[in-house]
Amino acid sequence: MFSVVKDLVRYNREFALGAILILLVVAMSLASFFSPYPSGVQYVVPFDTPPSWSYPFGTNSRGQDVFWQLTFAIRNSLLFGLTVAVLSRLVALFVGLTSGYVGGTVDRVLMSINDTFVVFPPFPILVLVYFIFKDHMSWPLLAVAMASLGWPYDARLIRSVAMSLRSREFTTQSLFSGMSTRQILVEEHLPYVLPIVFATTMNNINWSIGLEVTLSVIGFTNIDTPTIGTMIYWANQHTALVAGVWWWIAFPVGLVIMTFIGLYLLSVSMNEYIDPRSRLSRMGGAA
Amino acid sequence: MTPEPGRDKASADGPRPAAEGAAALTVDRLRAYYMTHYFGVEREVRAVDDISLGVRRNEIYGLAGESSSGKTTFLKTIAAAVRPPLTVIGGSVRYGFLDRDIYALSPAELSAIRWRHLSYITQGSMNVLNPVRRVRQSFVDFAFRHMKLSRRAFFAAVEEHLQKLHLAANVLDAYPHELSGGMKQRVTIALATICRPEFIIADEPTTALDVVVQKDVLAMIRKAQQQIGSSMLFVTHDMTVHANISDRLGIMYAGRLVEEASTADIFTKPMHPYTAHLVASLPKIGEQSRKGSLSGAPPNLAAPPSGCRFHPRCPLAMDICREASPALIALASGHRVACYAANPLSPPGAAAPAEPARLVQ
Amino acid sequence: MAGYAIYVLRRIGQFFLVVFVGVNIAFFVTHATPIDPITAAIAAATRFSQSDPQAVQMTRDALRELYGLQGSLWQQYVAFWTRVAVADFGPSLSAFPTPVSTLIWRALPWTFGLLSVATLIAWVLGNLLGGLAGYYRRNLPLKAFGVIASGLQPIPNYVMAFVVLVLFGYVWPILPITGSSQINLPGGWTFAYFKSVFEHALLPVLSLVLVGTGSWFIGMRALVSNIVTEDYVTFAELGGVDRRRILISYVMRNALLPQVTGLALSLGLIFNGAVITEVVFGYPGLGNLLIRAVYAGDYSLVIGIASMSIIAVAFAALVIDLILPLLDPRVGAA
Amino acid sequence: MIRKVPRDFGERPSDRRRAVAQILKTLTFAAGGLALGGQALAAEDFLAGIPRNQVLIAENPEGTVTDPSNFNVWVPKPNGTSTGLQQLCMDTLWYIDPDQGLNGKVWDNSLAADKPQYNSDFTQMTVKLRSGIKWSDGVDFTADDVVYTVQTLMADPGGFNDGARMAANVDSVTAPDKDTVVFKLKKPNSRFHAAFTVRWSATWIMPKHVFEKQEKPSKFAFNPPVCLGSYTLKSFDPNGTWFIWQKREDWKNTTLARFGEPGPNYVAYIDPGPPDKRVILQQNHQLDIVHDTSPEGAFALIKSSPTSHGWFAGFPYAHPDPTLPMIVLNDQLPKFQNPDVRWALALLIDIKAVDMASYRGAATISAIPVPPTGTHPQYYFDPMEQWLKDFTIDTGKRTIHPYDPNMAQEIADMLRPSLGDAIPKDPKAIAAAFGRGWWKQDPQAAAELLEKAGLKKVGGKWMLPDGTPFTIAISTEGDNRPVMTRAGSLIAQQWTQAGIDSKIDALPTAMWSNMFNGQNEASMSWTVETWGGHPDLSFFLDSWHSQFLSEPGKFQPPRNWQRWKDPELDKIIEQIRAVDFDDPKGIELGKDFIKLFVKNMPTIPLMSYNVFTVMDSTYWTGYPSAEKDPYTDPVPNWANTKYMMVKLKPTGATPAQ
Repeated sequence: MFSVVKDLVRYNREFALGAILILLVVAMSLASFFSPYPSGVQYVVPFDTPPSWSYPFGTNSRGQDVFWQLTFAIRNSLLFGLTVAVLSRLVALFVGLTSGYVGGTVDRVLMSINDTFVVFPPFPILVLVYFIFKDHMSWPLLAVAMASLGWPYDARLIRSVAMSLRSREFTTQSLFSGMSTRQILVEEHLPYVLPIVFATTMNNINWSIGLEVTLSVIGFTNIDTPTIGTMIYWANQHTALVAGVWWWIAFPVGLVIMTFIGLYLLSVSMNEYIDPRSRLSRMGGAA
Repeated sequence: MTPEPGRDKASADGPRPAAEGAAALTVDRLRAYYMTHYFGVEREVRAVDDISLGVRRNEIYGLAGESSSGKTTFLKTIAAAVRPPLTVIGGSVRYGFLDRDIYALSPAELSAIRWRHLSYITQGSMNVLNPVRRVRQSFVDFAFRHMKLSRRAFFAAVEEHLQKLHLAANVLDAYPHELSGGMKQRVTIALATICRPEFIIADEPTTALDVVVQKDVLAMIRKAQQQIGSSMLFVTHDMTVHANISDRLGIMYAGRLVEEASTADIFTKPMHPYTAHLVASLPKIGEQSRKGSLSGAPPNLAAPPSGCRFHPRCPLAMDICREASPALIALASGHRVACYAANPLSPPGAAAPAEPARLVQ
Repeated sequence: MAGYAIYVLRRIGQFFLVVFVGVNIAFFVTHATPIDPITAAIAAATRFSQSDPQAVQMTRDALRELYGLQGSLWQQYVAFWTRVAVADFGPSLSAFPTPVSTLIWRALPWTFGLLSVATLIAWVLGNLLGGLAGYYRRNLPLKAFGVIASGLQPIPNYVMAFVVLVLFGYVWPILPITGSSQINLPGGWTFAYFKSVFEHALLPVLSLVLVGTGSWFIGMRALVSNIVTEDYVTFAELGGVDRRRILISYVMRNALLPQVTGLALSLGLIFNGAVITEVVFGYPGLGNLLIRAVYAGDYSLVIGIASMSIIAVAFAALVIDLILPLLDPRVGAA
Repeated sequence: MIRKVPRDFGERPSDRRRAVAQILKTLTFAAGGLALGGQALAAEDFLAGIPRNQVLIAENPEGTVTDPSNFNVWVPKPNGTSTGLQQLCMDTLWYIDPDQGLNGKVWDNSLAADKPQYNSDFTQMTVKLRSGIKWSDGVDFTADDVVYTVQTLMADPGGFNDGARMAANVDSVTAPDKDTVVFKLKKPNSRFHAAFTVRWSATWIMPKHVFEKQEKPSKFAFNPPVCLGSYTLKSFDPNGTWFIWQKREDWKNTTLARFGEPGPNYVAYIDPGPPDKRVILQQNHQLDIVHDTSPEGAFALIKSSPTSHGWFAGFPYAHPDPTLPMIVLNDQLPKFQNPDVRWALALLIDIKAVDMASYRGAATISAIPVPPTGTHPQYYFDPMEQWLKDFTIDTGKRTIHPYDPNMAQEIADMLRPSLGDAIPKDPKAIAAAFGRGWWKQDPQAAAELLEKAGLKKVGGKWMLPDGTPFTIAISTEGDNRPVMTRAGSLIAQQWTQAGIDSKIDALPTAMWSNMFNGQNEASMSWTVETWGGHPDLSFFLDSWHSQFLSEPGKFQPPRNWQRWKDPELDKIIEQIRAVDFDDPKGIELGKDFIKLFVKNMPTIPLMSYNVFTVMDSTYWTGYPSAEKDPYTDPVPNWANTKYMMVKLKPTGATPAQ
């Protein structure tokens, strides 16, 4: 695995760039642990001072240091994205492997469920979820809601891989050697799909962070937890843009774009490394 | 002929083959390497290394050798079908129907001779047909512009041609996925011969087929070739197929031509130890066990062995084999071989002229 | 073509499954909401007047009857489906007594227009350029475009829309940043109106296209650079088949199939994008209506929009899947 | 070694050129489109077909109207009333100005010819109407319209906003002649006329001849509306983002004509989008009146655009509405029942920080339950000042004077360094702009009060007498009122820092109504709204009577939802009911109420509701302003703003091309 990473860094520009971006972002989020101010507390520094040595990213109209605010925000956003990704990966893996390996009726049933979820427009559904929980909307809740919508596309992909594995000798061998379906899936097939899962994780994190931003800026999340989304929300509340407090908008937006591009680059370079045709098989698998 | 740019010295002043008038194809010191820089590493794979040979009018010249010996690359090269990373380093490819080296042609000229004069039956013909186009459209795409016929006349000609090859006209309206493997192969053969080209290149056309189908596909190829009296370069690793179809045989090993003779001679008195092995390893009637295969693996063409490329696996290897690589020279009429064991006197390096076409057995 | 028939039937079955599940989610979720539309209405009604308890009680009863909220959840559920069958979601609670369907039909065309135009441009542009980029791999402008596309593609629509808004509405204010057409311009088949609609649609469409094109471009490029190595392409090139014909009928044509399926699959996501873009640009489509409905706690409207959008997206996906066999003879045959 | 470049496979120069051309063509598409859009935009008016300098463009804070084609103002709906409908088209009997009023007259007899005439026991109200007023369709306005209106509303309590109110009060309504209406009331009520007296809004008069044709008036869309006001509907956006009103040819037949001809030929109420878009629009002179925006936005706008100005020429610019934001505590909850606890909470607040957090210093603070606006300073603040200074509370350990009379002064001084001349120096001006005193932050006294109330501080956290931690959830209206949300979140922070864990719940508008169900703990909102111009407090105070108080946990209409109950309060209210609207005794009773309130601190008053209404004088002059001519409230969704129309004069400027 490490040698793989080494090669990637050495030979694949996308991966190197992506890795650098993500490292920066992660470092940023880790910095939050050294923040001089607890997260979310207001009016601890002067208002609206532009970026300077003492306040590298300036301060906002709520008397917060944008830099430290941002460290909390990006930490929560990443954490959120990761949670959604992991949860939805689990579902995707389960559905994908099972229906790919078991096939037959199970496959048909699982896939029709899968295809049902694929076409759901997530936004109205999430708005509905918010509609129930309203002020009790917390990010773990939102994460679960999103995870339950974020799996089908990749489940298909995993399925198509599992199907191809199914016909390989080692599957039949392990079958004859009396391994249970579960064992075969977990011990034999999982290793093969993991790289793909990894690549899709990146995309999924992107997807969920993006959606979180979207919901936050229209105030459909808990606006007290600092995330990239809620940061933009508050900036809008104070019309930071027209008030000339551009640094309150620019840095979060810049950072989040960095995150997106970083994750994206990682996922494509992984894909290339794993299998230049994965995109093809992914699409084909969906046909 | 003026040495054209991009021709390297060695072959430029090397001996030229004599009058080629009668030859259908003359290849002279052809070298084509794969130049890759994947993940920053420069690699140079010598898939075709200094090959010279000639194909006579109306003959089927078989090219044998285990997989990854460079056969397919050689075909791509003589068909001027090279795409990076494959690059032609030097040598010439001349066809009887052409007054110039094929690499001297403009793209327009090149596409003008394709199919009209030079057609191709590729390896794995299973998926050489566009899955979303009916067979009829493929015929149009490939042949229509050459036949200079009205659409109706064209299809009439196509159907007639199919009939000759015992193919029902309704295959024209089928999609590839609706045809069996054998059928598809037949269709591609029909497609390759419809323009009555002077030269046909066949690359493992029967490999993917089961024996029964193989037999009549081969028959069909023979038939087509005789009907239109074209020459053919026929490549397969399967010696039994060669025995059935080739007039003359060239044996390739690790990107080089190591022996060339009439099919009969190759099978009866092979001179090169590798050829000998290939022939010997054929199953014979009443034989219990298959002959033990060669020790060692075919060499890595990125870093080929010094001297004779076969020496690491050669039972007769001598010291000289490790230092110098033997040239391909004629030992008997129409029988060329590159091996010190077979001919201690063979000068290193220099290649002999391709067998003159006028020497007929 | 029995195979095709079966395929069609399966797809249609799929469609109804989607609609059924989706609409159920919409119904039960909204009925689980803590919002009491009656309380909301009374609060609105009594905000500026006095609050005699008996008066309030009068209003309460009257409203409960008006809104037709009596009966068990099951009864409401059955009633609901019978109405959905005829695309009638009852009266809007926030714009009482206007029917929800009226409000939806008013907003739908805008969303549909925005969505279809943006998607079409993004899809065609992305696939065209991506196809060329995959075929002419050494072409510099195409390479450059690839880099840009990869950079834009992962950016979420909100951020993109926001940036576009700031650039063209504030930094360089040359385009309308809100609304669907010029104020006081009567709608109709007049040039002025279309021109105005076009101008107002530019920024939303632009921000959707900027995000959308990328993924199609990248997908197509990957597909094409795989397909050019396919035997049938090499064979055609050996056959000296006309190059434009190869590019179009052999390479693009085959690469397009997964892209069409991809389109069907990503409609849901595209819809998301359109919704939030509408909100940013104050575009009078379903997205804005949905947000307002949530703010107003108008759950008959929320159900209506959620259901309608699910049905619409599912239907669009169905249509695409049904035309797919026309493009790919293999579909359904297998 | 030289390599052969294959010319047949891969690319061909010609192909590449073609491809490039193709790409460049496609790529220029977007840019071209933008450019074209750009020119087109510059070349056209903001409003199609209406000269910019003939139309007043104001923000409708309702945003996009859900059902724009419904002009029936009498039915409950979330929006669609301040689209110009209630400001320009509707009319009713009386108006009370939130500020000084035209020609300094706060009270205006609009459709009525005179003030309401009550009988001795306030069971009957007689109204004399003006004659010569016409509906916009030419029909005469008569007493029948008023009678019809009241009877229609009464008949359908659920269908109409004020139906229940009429049904509860009115026994019968009759029109002895075409200029007279007589209301017989079910029970004595000296404030019944309030129903027909505009403060932001009121019960509007229906056109009998239009509505009587409908068999279900509450379902009638009333499109196009038939108006009594000086304007009629010209056109509206089917998507609900704009409404344009046109001056009536026969504006002389409307009540407004008494003050002259309205200036603007057209008035447009539009949805300009979120606060920053409003600022952008006015910077481009495409929005004459911004209803409200964030303080930061308003400051930036006024700074950047010389033609933009607020109610105050200088800081705080904003208009103080006669509405009093406060921390509304739910006094029915055990933890808030003890006045000492409520006082402690008040003393933990640093009003300066709240002011900065919410309004960036642009608040007009108030220590008493009356907005520091309109005519109230002279009626209540000046007289009460001394009493407040002398007022003491017993913390259990000592008695303190909680009132700090210099608070506003200190705020002004605090702001002056950064804002300079924008901050007035004259104490009177400061009092007008920033208010007067407030309660000194005093954590020590607060702690003593909490201990007095039986709470204990354990590990830095306050525990209720029953041993459970003392926590507070402050509900705010979130997006709907960002400034309130900000204030709430800061107060939560201050209480938390003092050991009372507090958080804000930013509720969406839809959830807000759940606030009235009695489970809420505290909210950043208000239960005090006054006429502004008139000293009478009954507008909000009457509904504080315990007769309207619901059981704990039961729905309480959004009036007295601090749910404070006190026999003395009821006595005061009943006395007020018994005196006439204009009786000076009312003011004395008001003071008694204030004293009672301060002793109990049922809710914590903070400041007036300052609206950052910004007016652009590029095309129009004559806007009201605090210093020059405070003739009315400029906040455009107030129905009272109809009086602005007669003061506004065109500058004749034309859009710069």
